[in-house]
Amino acid sequence: MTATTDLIRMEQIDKRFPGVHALKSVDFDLRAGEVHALMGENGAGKSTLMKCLSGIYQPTSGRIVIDGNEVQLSTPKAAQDLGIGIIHQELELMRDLTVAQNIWIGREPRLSFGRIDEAKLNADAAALFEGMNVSIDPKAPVSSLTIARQQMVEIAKALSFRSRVLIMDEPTAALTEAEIEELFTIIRRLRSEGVGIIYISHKMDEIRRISDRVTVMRDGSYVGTVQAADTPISQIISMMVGRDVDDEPVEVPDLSRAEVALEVRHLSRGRDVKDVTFSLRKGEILGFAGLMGAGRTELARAIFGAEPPDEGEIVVHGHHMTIRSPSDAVAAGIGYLSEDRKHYGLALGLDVRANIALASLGRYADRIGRIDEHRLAGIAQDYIRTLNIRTPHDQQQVRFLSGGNQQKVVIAKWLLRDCDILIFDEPTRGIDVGAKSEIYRLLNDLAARGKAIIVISSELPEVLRLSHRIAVMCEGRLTGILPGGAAQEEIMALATQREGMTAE
Amino acid sequence: QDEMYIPLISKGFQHQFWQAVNAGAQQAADELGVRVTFEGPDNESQVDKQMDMLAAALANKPKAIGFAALDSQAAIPLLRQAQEAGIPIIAFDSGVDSDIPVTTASTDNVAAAALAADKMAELVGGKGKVAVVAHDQTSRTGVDRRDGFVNRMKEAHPDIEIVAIEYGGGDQLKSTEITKALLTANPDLVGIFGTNEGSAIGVVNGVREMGTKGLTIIGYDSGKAQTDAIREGLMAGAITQNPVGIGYETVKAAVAAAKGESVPPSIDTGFYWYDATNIDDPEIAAVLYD
Amino acid sequence: MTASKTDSSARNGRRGATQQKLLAFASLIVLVIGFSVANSNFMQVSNLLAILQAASVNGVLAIGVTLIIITGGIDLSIGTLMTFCAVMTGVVLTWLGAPLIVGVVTAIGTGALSGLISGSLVAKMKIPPFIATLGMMLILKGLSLIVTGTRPIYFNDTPGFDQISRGSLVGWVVPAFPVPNGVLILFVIAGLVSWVLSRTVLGRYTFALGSNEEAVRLSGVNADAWKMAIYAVAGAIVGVGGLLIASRLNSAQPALGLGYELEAIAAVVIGGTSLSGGRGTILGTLIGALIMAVLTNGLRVLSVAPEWQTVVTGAIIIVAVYADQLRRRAPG
Amino acid sequence: MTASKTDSSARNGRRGATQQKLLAFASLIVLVIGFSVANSNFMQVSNLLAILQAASVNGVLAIGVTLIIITGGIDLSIGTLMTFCAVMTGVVLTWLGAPLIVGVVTAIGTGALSGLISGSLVAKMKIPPFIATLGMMLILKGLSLIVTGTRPIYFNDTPGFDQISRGSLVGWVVPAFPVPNGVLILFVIAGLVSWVLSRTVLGRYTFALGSNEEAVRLSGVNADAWKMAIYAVAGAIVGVGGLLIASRLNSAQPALGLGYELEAIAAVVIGGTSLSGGRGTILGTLIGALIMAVLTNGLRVLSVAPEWQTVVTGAIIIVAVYADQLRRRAPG
Ligand SMILES: Nc1ncnc2c1ncn2[C@@H]1O[C@H](COP(=O)(O)OP(=O)(O)OP(=O)(O)O)[C@@H](O)[C@H]1O
Ligand SMILES: Nc1ncnc2c1ncn2[C@@H]1O[C@H](COP(=O)(O)OP(=O)(O)OP(=O)(O)O)[C@@H](O)[C@H]1O
Ligand SMILES: [Mg+2]
Ligand SMILES: [Mg+2]
Repeated sequence: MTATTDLIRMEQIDKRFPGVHALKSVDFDLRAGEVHALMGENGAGKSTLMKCLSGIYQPTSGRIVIDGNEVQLSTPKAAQDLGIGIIHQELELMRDLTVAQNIWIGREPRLSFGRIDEAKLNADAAALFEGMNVSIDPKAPVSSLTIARQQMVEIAKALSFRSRVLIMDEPTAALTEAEIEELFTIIRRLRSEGVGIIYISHKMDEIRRISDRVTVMRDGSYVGTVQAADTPISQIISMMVGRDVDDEPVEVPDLSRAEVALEVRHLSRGRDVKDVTFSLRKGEILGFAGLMGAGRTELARAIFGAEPPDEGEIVVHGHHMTIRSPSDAVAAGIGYLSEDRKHYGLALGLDVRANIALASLGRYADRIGRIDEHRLAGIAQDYIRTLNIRTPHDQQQVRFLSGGNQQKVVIAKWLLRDCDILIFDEPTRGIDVGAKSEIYRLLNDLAARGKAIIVISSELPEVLRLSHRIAVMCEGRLTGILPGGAAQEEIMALATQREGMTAE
Repeated sequence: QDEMYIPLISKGFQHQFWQAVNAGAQQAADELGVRVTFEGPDNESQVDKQMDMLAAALANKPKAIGFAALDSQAAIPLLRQAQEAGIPIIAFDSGVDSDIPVTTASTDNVAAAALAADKMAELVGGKGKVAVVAHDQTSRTGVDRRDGFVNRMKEAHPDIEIVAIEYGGGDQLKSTEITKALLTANPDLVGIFGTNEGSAIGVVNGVREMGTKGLTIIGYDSGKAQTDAIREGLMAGAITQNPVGIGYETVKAAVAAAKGESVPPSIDTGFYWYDATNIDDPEIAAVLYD
Repeated sequence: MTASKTDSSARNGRRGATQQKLLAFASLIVLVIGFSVANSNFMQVSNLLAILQAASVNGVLAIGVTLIIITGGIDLSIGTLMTFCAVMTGVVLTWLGAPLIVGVVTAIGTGALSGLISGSLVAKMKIPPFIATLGMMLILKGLSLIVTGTRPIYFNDTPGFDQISRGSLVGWVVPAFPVPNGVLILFVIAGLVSWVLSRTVLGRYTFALGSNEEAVRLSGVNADAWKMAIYAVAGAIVGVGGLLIASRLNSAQPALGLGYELEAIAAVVIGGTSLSGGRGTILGTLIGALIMAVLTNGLRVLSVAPEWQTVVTGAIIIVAVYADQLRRRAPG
Repeated sequence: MTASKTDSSARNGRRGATQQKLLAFASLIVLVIGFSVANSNFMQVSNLLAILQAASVNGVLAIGVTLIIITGGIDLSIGTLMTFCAVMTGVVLTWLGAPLIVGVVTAIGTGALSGLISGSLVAKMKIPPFIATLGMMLILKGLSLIVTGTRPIYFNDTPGFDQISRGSLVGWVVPAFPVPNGVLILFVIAGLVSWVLSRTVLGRYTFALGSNEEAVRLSGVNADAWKMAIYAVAGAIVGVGGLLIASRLNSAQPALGLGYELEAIAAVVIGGTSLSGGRGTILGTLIGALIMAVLTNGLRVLSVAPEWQTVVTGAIIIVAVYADQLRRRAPG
């Protein structure tokens, strides 16, 4: 370990977008053989800084020094050639290509006449996955993988570059404990090999477990760099948000008398959801835990009519409902916040206001369909304030918001729609600590107001923190429902229980 | 299979002119007790489409084929195939540069357009600027009518200057806009020749919308809009061919050839000048359609 | 601090949008000035009116297809649909002798119905818009010929029909500038559709569908129904185009229409609407249609050889859209 | 656990693809049988050869544009480019008296060059493919007329030129089935391009660009250069189409070509290639082109009235693509 030499130094980096001063003379440095965590609230500028380092954006001003030489990183290729690899926050995969084809894009092993050595390509990818200890078929089309597996493909791709510098922008946002553990093993190995790793995450516990130093940013400015080992998490958080974040534990209300809002009976869909039965009361938060690919998302989509179920009944407030499409579901008072905001949650080209209003437009229009923009503007600004969405104004296109702030816009959309039954699939994916506790408070408030809520989350602490009851799924089956205060071990046991016992 | 089958492969089918040819052909078919089909490509540039049509027609083993070649050279191999199969070919509308067709029923477009030039010169007093709104830059009929008009002007009426030749594809609206632009660019224009029905109607429309007075418009072919314009006095007159006669004579010759009877080597179906003075004469009325 | 940011960049955003429109307008002005200098006849009132008149049919079609393009679709059937609407108007007015207003309703209704069919092919049967409307293009083309027996239908027996496009209400008020009604109708429709796009639920969903259809569906919106409605509205607008052309030619010409769709789409794209959906303005389309009309007229007034007119038109379309690209990239 | 699931779904995908091709082939067979039953003349060897011959030009154009459509683009210039390539061949062979092989090289080279230009408009200047190639369509149309002086160029002085398309190497070997060389060339090109798409780097980037261009760029690939290369290859294939049509007509007809692009694109989509890019096969395109040719020929052999031919063609295009949609949704 040559801990003293700086691999990379970024000095006084400034980046302006139209209407946004995203980076204000930020300093950052990275040493060989360290994991340097980059922290900050949503929209603080972390991804932007990393995009400057990987040749995607050019800083408005400032210097980037690599191995003591100032460099111009004008294209992604230029950065790659200098040994800088990046795992993007938003997945950037070619969905119609196979896993192996994605990983080696641009670096295909060639035979004569420009032919690709497909056998070697697949073998290399398989070897890569072996090293990562995950089983993904290199020949599977990427479009057939869940987000979590796609994320693993992204990681494999970044590793395949054998870079000296590896940037990981929220690599674990879509992963569950088991995969995170594998990833950390890989990171530790790379660190010991002298690779410099920049690690971005909103999961505070990970910072403790993996990082050596922590740099904190706020509102596009550099706040400070500290040693991870001897800095309490609370101090890092207050550096990030400029205040303390308190996090009170869940108190389970007595709901035994509450009306049943939603009953799902013997619901099945394809191979992913098998004979699921459960009920949900008004005012209740039901958490769904499970491993990656357990079928929680598929279950939610089936209830919501996005992928109509093959069999089973859905009863809402005692009435049988035929739900064949999301509009049926919303009409029945069911809302669903998707885990994949980019593909299923947002109209990226529209502005913040329009996205927030998307599910509730009818309510703000008169008989001839004229929209009351004035009222909508007021409402949008309310949500921007309550959810603390970082946007220059409510008419900014959503595509220009940071990942976490985009997520908040989707949440605002469903809050405004005000459904009786709300299904949140990974609601805090990519959301910073401060906002996370805001959202927890919000969900509690909603429940207190009598909403029935399902929260699907791959973060066990989150499920434990929020749920009044916890449903666990494995391979499309509901393997059990536990009370709120259940132990982690109990949940893990159910999550890996292949032979399903009947739930409840 | 008793009924004799004769396909006519034409240059088009959507225009009034071709529909009139078709009408003449059907009339002969009824009289002679044969079955006639009529088709052609969408526009007169689609040489290869016409060949595909000819090939499909040959598949049905007809007794004779009527053919209006878009490009006679390109069609020769298929025509030869027909000849080898003993199927007589009757050329119509315009000839085929080959000795394969047993006869040709056509209008001499060059001579007809030359007549239009003479009439134009006469009506404008032998001098001034005139323009041509043609229907096609490359098709046989387009080229013949344009060149027939232009060359006759050059030879016989040197004081008349042809200032512009534009092409509207026979589209009434495009020809209207072209006419308006021509009038803008050449305020001293004294006459315009429209080389087919769509072009001629377009010219009338454009002149009407611009409110220009005293312009001599000469058209080609007939159709209600043109005959109306002539009666109103907006159009000085037009050349008409005898499309019904072309269709009729083609089928008649085809039947004769199929039966092994002799046919004349060429059938001139003629063309006529008509204007307000003779539009109702029986022999003119017989060749007009609307 | 964030508040101040909001203000300045909001102003910025708005300035950007205005700039773009001004610059598209600038291309138009450059063309007009260029042609005026090259030939003094170009700048006559009568020629300017001729240009406006020439833009009217294409402009109306372009406005219709703008809606569909903003949803991320395309409509190749507008040219032949325009003709079919004209034909159906001819049928009710001339053959059935119905009063004028019935003819107008027929044109618009036929357009809306056909749009609804295209819309359901796209939305319900999930046929890509390109193919669904290519099929409709052929079907409508054939139907026009079948209904009319390939003969034009003349409106001689419907007095006043040609006034729909050729008459001039404006000229009645301002005799010096007798803008034909066809042009007036173009501007009225442009205003109306602009309002619908920016102010109504239909307009909002038009943009939203083009931006991310799946997200709209998963928001519980009946995306299919809205898409069908949008295609129907576009069809109705094309129906107005059918009225305009029928009125101008005082006849329904059944063989017309093929190729008009590409001209209309070109106008839309020159006007800055993105073919990938989610973005577009009616003002832009209007300017695009005017650019096309000025270009065509100007080249003819300059007596450029027809084959060169084609080349120059192609080149200018590319240049105009390139300029638009540069403009858009400039602030980013 | 997850591995087994993954496997099964990958298997599913593969089975799906084969099924799809078989089913598209089924549509073709249904048409052929239908027409044979309706009219026994349809099934003659000479008519089948005529159908193949009719499919050859459209098929070659469709193969070219398939590449571009897989990248997520579109090419409207292929029809007029085909003509321009034919014209340039005419210029070198007839006017300059060059040997046959030079003519062949000229056609392909002209196509590649034009493709390269379209490609750079799209890749470098970021002009949407629809507009870039619409502009090129007009430019090439004009250029063909300008170069030829609007008159066809005949190849009478180049003996053997017409054999490129009309001769029959196959008939030399199997006299009973004299497949014209044009058809042979179509199949050779189909095989070659199929191989390029599935086995080579160019093919890989074709799919990758259509799937997620930004991802390709972020992977450090020179996406622009590859895109230009793909357009150039597509142009070269269109150049072969130009050779075929010129040879078939023994002349270069300068006004031909407009409208051929839509037919080619229809064949591509009927063949199951997605207009949104990332997915497609040459075999599918080949079958699509054959479906179109069988349809056109069959309706003519049945002596269906031309206006009805149009309607039926439009309807069948829609139905064929709808069947494809159903098929695709079935397993998902
Ligand atoms: N292309 C762009 N145009 C305009 N503004 C942008 C653009 N990209 C980022 N921004 C703005 O820059 C700021 C920083 O964004 P960035 O994505 O770097 O945040 P982040 O720290 O990664 O947040 P998160 O934790 O939510 O991912 C945000 O306010 C965002 O809205
Ligand atoms: N888009 C898709 N295409 C094909 N298969 C899918 C798709 N999405 C999910 N699946 C399959 O459905 C199964 C269930 O996945 P689902 O996304 O419901 O799991 P989950 O419990 O929500 O896990 P995750 O944390 O990965 O979201 C997975 O095994 C996966 O193979
Ligand atoms: Mg980020
Ligand atoms: Mg999930």
